[in-house]
Amino acid sequence: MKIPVHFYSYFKDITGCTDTVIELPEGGDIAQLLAAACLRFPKLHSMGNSTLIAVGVNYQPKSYVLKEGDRVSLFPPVQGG
Amino acid sequence: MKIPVHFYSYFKDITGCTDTVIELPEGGDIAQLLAAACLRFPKLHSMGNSTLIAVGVNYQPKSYVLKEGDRVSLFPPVQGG
Amino acid sequence: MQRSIVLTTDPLDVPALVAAGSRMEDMGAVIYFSGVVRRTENGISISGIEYEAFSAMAQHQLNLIIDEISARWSVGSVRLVHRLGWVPTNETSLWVEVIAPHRGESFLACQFLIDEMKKRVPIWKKPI
Amino acid sequence: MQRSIVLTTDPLDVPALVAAGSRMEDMGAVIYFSGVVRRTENGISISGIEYEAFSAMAQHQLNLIIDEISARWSVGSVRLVHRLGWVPTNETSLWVEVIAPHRGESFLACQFLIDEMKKRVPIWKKPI
Repeated sequence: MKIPVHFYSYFKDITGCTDTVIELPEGGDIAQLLAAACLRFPKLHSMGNSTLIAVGVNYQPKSYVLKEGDRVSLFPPVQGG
Repeated sequence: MKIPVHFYSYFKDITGCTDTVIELPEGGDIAQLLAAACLRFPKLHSMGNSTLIAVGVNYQPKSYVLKEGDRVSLFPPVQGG
Repeated sequence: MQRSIVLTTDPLDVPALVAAGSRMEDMGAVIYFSGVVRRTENGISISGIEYEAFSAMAQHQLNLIIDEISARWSVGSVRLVHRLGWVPTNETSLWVEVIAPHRGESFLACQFLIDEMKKRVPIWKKPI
Repeated sequence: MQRSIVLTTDPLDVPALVAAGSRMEDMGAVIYFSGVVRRTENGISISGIEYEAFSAMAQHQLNLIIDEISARWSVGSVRLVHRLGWVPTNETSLWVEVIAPHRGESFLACQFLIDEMKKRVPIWKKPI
């Protein structure tokens, strides 16, 4: 399945793009998607656990099993106000 | 010496007046003034330690020694806002 | 630090008070608090509250509280307006502005001001 | 409970927001909080902050926070406006209104809203 992935804040600078598409086998989870993204964008790896992960408009853990149609967002810690 | 005493809030109802004058010997303190006030206005006695005491615009303890020109105010707990 | 204390029998015009607000450089946090007279007081339905003050002492005690605030926190401005006399339900009896460099200080100072006011500023209310 | 969440690139007109404030029966406490961009960020002089948001998620997460507020406290109204894009120093980036029956609830709910926003609402700032 093809999962669209969007980047926000300085994750756009780290990856050099606002979004990409990552191909995963059926039943793949966010941990697998992150591993694939880090291969494509090695600087993403150094962000480690400070990376926040959303599917649609909700935060999800790395164990979340992705499905066709999911839209993943990866971004650094938030700081509104 | 003659000490003017002012009442606020329901202390005006308890005493039936907004102010009075209490005569004290030189060196008299607030405890003595309160005793004299309670003799004149017996209902004041029942207010006990909930009575707040100011001389001029500052709170003072019962041990405060009064002097000519002091203006005493007696009132119940405050509750602005 | 700027400060302003007003005790008044006039109705409080909150938008006008906000519009006339202190403009300060490099202050990151502004709090306005309004206290409004509720329809019930201790479970009893009321039409308003009559506020009485020993005004000279109230001014002095509020100044002492603001002195303590300026000693404890970095605060740029404190303004307080308390309405006296008859205040009908749903009208504002108290308005406070606190401006500080940071949010934490502004909340602490604003709550300290109101808490201490309720303990020691000679204002009394009579629900009617 | 009334609620309103606005994310906008327009400047915030605080007196107009206050004047358009929720009029509510039997609510004793109204807080307005404004967050203003300071001249310095982490000790470095700046001319403003560029705010970026993942807007759909920000709206959703703010709604979840307000759901939690309404479960925890008796609150009549929560309004939040966050400015996005370029905000020069000394201009307001965040405005919050919380209306509650009592002062304690209004302060707790207002601080909870801002604290949680800073933890989980996807808005980022870039000081320039």
